[in-house]
Amino acid sequence: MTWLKKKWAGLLLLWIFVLAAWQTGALLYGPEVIPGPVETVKGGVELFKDGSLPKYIGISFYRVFSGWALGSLIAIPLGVLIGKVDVIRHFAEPLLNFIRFIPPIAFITLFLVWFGIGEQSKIALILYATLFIVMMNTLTGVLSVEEDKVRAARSMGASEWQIILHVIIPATAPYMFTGVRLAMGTSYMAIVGAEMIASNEGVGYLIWNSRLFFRTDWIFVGLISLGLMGFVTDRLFGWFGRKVLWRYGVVGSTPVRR
Amino acid sequence: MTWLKKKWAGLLLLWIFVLAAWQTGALLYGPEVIPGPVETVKGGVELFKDGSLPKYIGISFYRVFSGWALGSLIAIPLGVLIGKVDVIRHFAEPLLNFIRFIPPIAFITLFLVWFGIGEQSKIALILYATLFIVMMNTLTGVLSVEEDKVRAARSMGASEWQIILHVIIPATAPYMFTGVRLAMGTSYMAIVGAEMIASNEGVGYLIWNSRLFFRTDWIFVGLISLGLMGFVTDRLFGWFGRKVLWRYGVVGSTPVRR
Amino acid sequence: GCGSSPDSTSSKARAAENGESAGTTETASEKAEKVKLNIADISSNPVLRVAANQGIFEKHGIEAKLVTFATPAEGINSLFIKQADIAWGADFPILNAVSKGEYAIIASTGNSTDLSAKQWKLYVRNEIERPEDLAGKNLSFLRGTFISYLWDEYLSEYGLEPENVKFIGQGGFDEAYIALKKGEVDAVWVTGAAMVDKFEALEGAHQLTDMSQTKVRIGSQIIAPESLIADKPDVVANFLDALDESSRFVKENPEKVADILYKEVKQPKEATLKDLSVINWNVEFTDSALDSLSRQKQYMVENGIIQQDFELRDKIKLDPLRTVFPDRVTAAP
Amino acid sequence: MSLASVKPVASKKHTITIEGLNKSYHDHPGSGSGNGDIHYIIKDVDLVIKGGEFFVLLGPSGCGKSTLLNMIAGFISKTSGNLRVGGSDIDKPGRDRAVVFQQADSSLFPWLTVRQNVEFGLKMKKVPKRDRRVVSEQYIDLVGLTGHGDKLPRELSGGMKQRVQLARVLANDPEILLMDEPFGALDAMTRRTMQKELVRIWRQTDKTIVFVTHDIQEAILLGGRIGIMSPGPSSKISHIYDIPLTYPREVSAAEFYEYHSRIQAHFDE
Amino acid sequence: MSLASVKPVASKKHTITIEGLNKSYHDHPGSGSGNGDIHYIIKDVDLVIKGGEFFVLLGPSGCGKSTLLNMIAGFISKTSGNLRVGGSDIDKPGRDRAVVFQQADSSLFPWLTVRQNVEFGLKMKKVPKRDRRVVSEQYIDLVGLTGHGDKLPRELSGGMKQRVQLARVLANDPEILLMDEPFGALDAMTRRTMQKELVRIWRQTDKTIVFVTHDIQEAILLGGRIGIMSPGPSSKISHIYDIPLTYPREVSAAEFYEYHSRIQAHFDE
Ligand SMILES: Nc1ncnc2c1ncn2[C@@H]1O[C@H](COP(=O)(O)OP(=O)(O)OP(=O)(O)O)[C@@H](O)[C@H]1O
Ligand SMILES: Nc1ncnc2c1ncn2[C@@H]1O[C@H](COP(=O)(O)OP(=O)(O)OP(=O)(O)O)[C@@H](O)[C@H]1O
Ligand SMILES: O=[N+]([O-])[O-]
Ligand SMILES: [Mg+2]
Ligand SMILES: [Mg+2]
Repeated sequence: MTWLKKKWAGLLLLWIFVLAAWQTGALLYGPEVIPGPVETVKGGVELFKDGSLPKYIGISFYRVFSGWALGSLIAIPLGVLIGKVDVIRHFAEPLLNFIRFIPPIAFITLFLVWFGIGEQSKIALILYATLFIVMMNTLTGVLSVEEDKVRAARSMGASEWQIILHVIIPATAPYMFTGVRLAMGTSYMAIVGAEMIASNEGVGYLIWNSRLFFRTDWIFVGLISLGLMGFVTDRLFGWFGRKVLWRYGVVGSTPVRR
Repeated sequence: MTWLKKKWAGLLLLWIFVLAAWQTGALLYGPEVIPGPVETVKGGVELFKDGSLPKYIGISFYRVFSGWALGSLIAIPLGVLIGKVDVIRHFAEPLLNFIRFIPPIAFITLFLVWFGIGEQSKIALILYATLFIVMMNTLTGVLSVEEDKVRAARSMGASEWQIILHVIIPATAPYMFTGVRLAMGTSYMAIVGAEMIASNEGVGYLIWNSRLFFRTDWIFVGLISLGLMGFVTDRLFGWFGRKVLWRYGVVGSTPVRR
Repeated sequence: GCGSSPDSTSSKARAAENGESAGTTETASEKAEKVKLNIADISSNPVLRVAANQGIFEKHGIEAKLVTFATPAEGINSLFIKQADIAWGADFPILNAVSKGEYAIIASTGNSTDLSAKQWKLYVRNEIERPEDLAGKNLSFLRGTFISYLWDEYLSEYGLEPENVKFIGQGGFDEAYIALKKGEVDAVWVTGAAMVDKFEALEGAHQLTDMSQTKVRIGSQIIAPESLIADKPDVVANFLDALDESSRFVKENPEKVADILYKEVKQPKEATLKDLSVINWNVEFTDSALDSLSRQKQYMVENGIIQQDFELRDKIKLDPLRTVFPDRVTAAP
Repeated sequence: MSLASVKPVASKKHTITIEGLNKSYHDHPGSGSGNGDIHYIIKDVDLVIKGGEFFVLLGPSGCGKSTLLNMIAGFISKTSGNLRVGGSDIDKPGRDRAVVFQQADSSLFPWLTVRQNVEFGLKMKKVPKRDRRVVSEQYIDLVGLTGHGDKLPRELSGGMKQRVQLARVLANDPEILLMDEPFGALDAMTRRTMQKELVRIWRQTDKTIVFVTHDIQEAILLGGRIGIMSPGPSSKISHIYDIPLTYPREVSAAEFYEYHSRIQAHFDE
Repeated sequence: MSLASVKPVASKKHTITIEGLNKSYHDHPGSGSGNGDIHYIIKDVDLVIKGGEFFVLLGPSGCGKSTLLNMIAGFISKTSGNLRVGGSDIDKPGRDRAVVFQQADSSLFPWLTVRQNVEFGLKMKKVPKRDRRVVSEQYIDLVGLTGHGDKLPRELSGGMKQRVQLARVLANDPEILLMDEPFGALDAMTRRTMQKELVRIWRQTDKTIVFVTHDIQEAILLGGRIGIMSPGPSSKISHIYDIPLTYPREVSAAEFYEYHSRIQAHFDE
């Protein structure tokens, strides 16, 4: 059984297994319900040839990336602030623990009002999906900076501002990284909701709109695209963390709590 | 400023601040876009009086609870299995890391096919939203059980099965708990998607359907209900963990990564 | 046409007139097991909900379960996944469905009238005073609906090319409302009392016209799987009969219907009452229905929305309708 | 302390016999340095540990003490050579060889009370509850934890936790105790107390002890014989000292100082 | 080791003066036991630590050693009494009082190299890069880490990390070193080496050291004077021993043993 433990053999078997299960499902339910691998590939090729799939992937990626990057940029300083200032934390914590149960999709109307039907409202929805995860991870990170580090810096003459800059932020980096990486997953999850509104392109649009014409093969193409986009960017980001942030204690493995 | 640090004062200020911000928004955008606190309370009372709000909350809670409980019950043994058996882990990990980026909402059609238009498809959607979080947390927990514990049990004569039952599972309990608790948050987030289709009742239905009639006050009632339901059940569950599972090392505080 | 219906003949009397086939259906429904039907609906349509709520389906031997979708189009899609046995909707999604599978139109709900066309209103930003002003503007359409077809016809009437405007696809009227309010779209077709009220109150926008001023008449049709029509024509006929009874109840008891809709789907009463004043569900199949279907099919084929052309007459099965309302089938496809 | 100060020689069956034992790892082919070379941790170790003796393995950090102990425990497999306990080859952990780990926190079961921890092995053997209780009481008393049976490990100090580990393995009545720097994480005062306790318990029960440490003073305080491991890689037992001092031993005794100097010199050279 | 074995008396200005110092906490009103009662950790401590001396605070675990040291460091506030360094009251941390923590892992900055850690205080003072470099080289050499400047803390052993802590605080040229069981987490051999190094560094630089430990042997090896803290609550300095032995000291010396017995007896009674 040692060959089973070899990674490539496992992966190969996995894919054979997945494809077989998929084909079986397709045969069982009929192609309009579950399109088989072949139909899906055909649908994908069709969308690829007329250029819409690459365009959709590009535009969804742009939205996910913008919302996620902006959300993280806002959430990190906020998280540090909430973590450092007790008064603000007493304000913010119950509010955060209330809002975090409200799904991004519920804000569609509100965001339309605020940000219009253009890119901004979609990016804002992704931003919202990102914000709390990054903020709460950063907050936890700030709260778990060892008191010894802060004391050491202080008795070496660091000002409060220097402590934030040179101790709190670098020490919190792994938490920020985890938060930002988890938020990336959530952003991909939110793209369908974001592109449900006022949108004529994007992978989420493809998934949602194909339902109207019952092009289940396109739905599958969309789903697989989302999964792949998420998988690839997550790996890239993990690799980036490992390479660039390793000295801050960032490890590149999969974050658990998506 | 010491009185600011008192919790109740902070909370009071917080609520005054939140209500003021809300009212300002309502005045700024007009009630059809942002209903003010008063309109919202009126809308809530209206829905409460005719019994639909309690009914909706009850039915959404039932769906969230069933999907979440079932999902956890399935995910925990699966997580243990994947964590314990290397061969299966090699199969499952890449697949999990692919699927976790696909949002529950994308499976609406598929689940309708498989589970029909009744409760089952809605519960299945919540179940899906729960499954991966609990599974991946359990998996991580199993992988981080100290080797010493397993070795100790083994040299005291425990069989592999006894090790799973008496060492792995109790040692993984805090991870399972965290996963299950985080999944509860995601379940509330998924309820809008679950009640978007083939549904006449529930808080998610209220939020989604009120858009059709432009009853933004009802949308707000729905949002606040979701937030409160999440907040309360999360606190209750945290309390349960602290009381019942403390000896397994479960702490009741808010899990970070929702 | 609108004048031909509804007549006051009760369905029972009519069934008796029509001889033994309807008669046996009647007795069968009283003795035998009720037939279960899942019916796709949307929350704002009163006819099916009233039929279920008032026991009209039950009376006709049908144990109906209403499955609520956001749009008729989604309801029609649920036929494909065998979650509904009967669905209804506008020509556009209906044609899309019959082009793809073993489904057929069993009746029209008789909406292709001037009165019903009047309910589709075009709201535009104030700077647009004449249809010609739409050139170069942003026009809203709801995805998966006939509105793109409506725009096509409307624009060509005024000599505007589709290339000269920009179409913005949207997911719902609330979205269109906000977009119009903010000036991000310049023109929106809208229907439904609740929505029309909102648009009417919108500053900076006004109603330019309504659909009755155009050549477009949309029909609304009822669709069922061909297997159901072939295997249980009597059930289908009973269903149509029940629908007719319900549509008459709806017209006669607006207050009661508004209560039912508020109670069951939370549609505000005022909105229901306004809608009811113009509602026009007539179970029939007329030339105008056939006409609107053929024209829209042509549009859909030309625009690649329907990928495989088909013979429309093969997809219209009116035998069950003829058994209950022979005089209401005035078109012969 | 009323027992005789020299242990009687125990029966043959507990003897641990090690002949030409090797343990090697392949260097990671991916890592910068090696390219699949074989790397010997332990090479050609010969050693006989007699039943009932208190044997100390002394050596610098990283020399392979834990590796050798883990092979005796059956946790890791040998690369080549012979390793027998009481005549039978060792290839997996067994109830005859109990292990006391350095980190009580990672080896005790924190969700079980002291008593439940001590009864763990018996429960795995499906001994009835009442009988388990009798045994656990006995060993909780033996290690000096009387009255603490219902506490959880987290409520105990570091020294008390190591007592729980001891009671837990003794309750299974193993023939051999394998201890890997069990007092390494304790503060100086607690460590001194625990060393005394261990000697007392060893003399009261009839066990073979293999005790790993890198503290010369601890080695001389405890060991009947001290095996010195040479620094790795390819380390072996370079010398064995007999320590015929009577128990309990005192750091301040002149002979003690003499042994200390000799062994210290061994390392300094 | 070529320096004179007795330190010259240092100037007055570094003196730490403690008079009637108290530290108390309110018991948690919510918790089962107390209901808002005041709980004294330290009560009426009087102590003068002269500039340049090596003062050891010795006491059992939990008696309040860290509490006292943290008050001198300015990390926690006193409840009442006087606490002055060189004449000025202490109310917050200052560059004149450097702290070496027990856990190097929690106090070093793991994202900075050894050199960057050592230069931290200078960087905060905005000393130019080139000047920082000169100072850090000097202290890295002093603590015996020459050549390790570009490593990260995680690449070092426990003993080396404590050397980094020492170099880091010395680079700021403080007048006082406050050390809270700095060698408590090290293994016995490394600890011995570090003790020797600390004495060497103390004699080479001109610092006052307040060193907390609960190890009698360590106290006698290091301290010019040893202040014994009574067990808490309401603990105080119950006795001060003068240890006029010359440095470097040897555990095996007869006088050493004598002091050990005396202090041990103090605790045993
Ligand atoms: N799985 C492994 N693969 C490769 N090398 C290993 C492995 N386990 C241990 N080693 C190496 O074997 C050597 C001996 O390790 P071991 O833990 O036995 O030393 P030790 O004497 O117990 O040290 P310490 O006193 O620090 O506990 C070390 O150099 C270690 O890096
Ligand atoms: N913030 C606090 N609130 C209440 N009690 C405290 C607080 N900090 C410390 N104590 C108590 O003060 C006492 C002394 O603690 P301290 O850490 O000073 O002891 P120590 O002598 O340093 O012990 P050790 O040798 O274990 O480090 C302990 O009983 C501790 O529980
Ligand atoms: O039925 N339509 O929504 O067009
Ligand atoms: Mg070891
Ligand atoms: Mg302390």
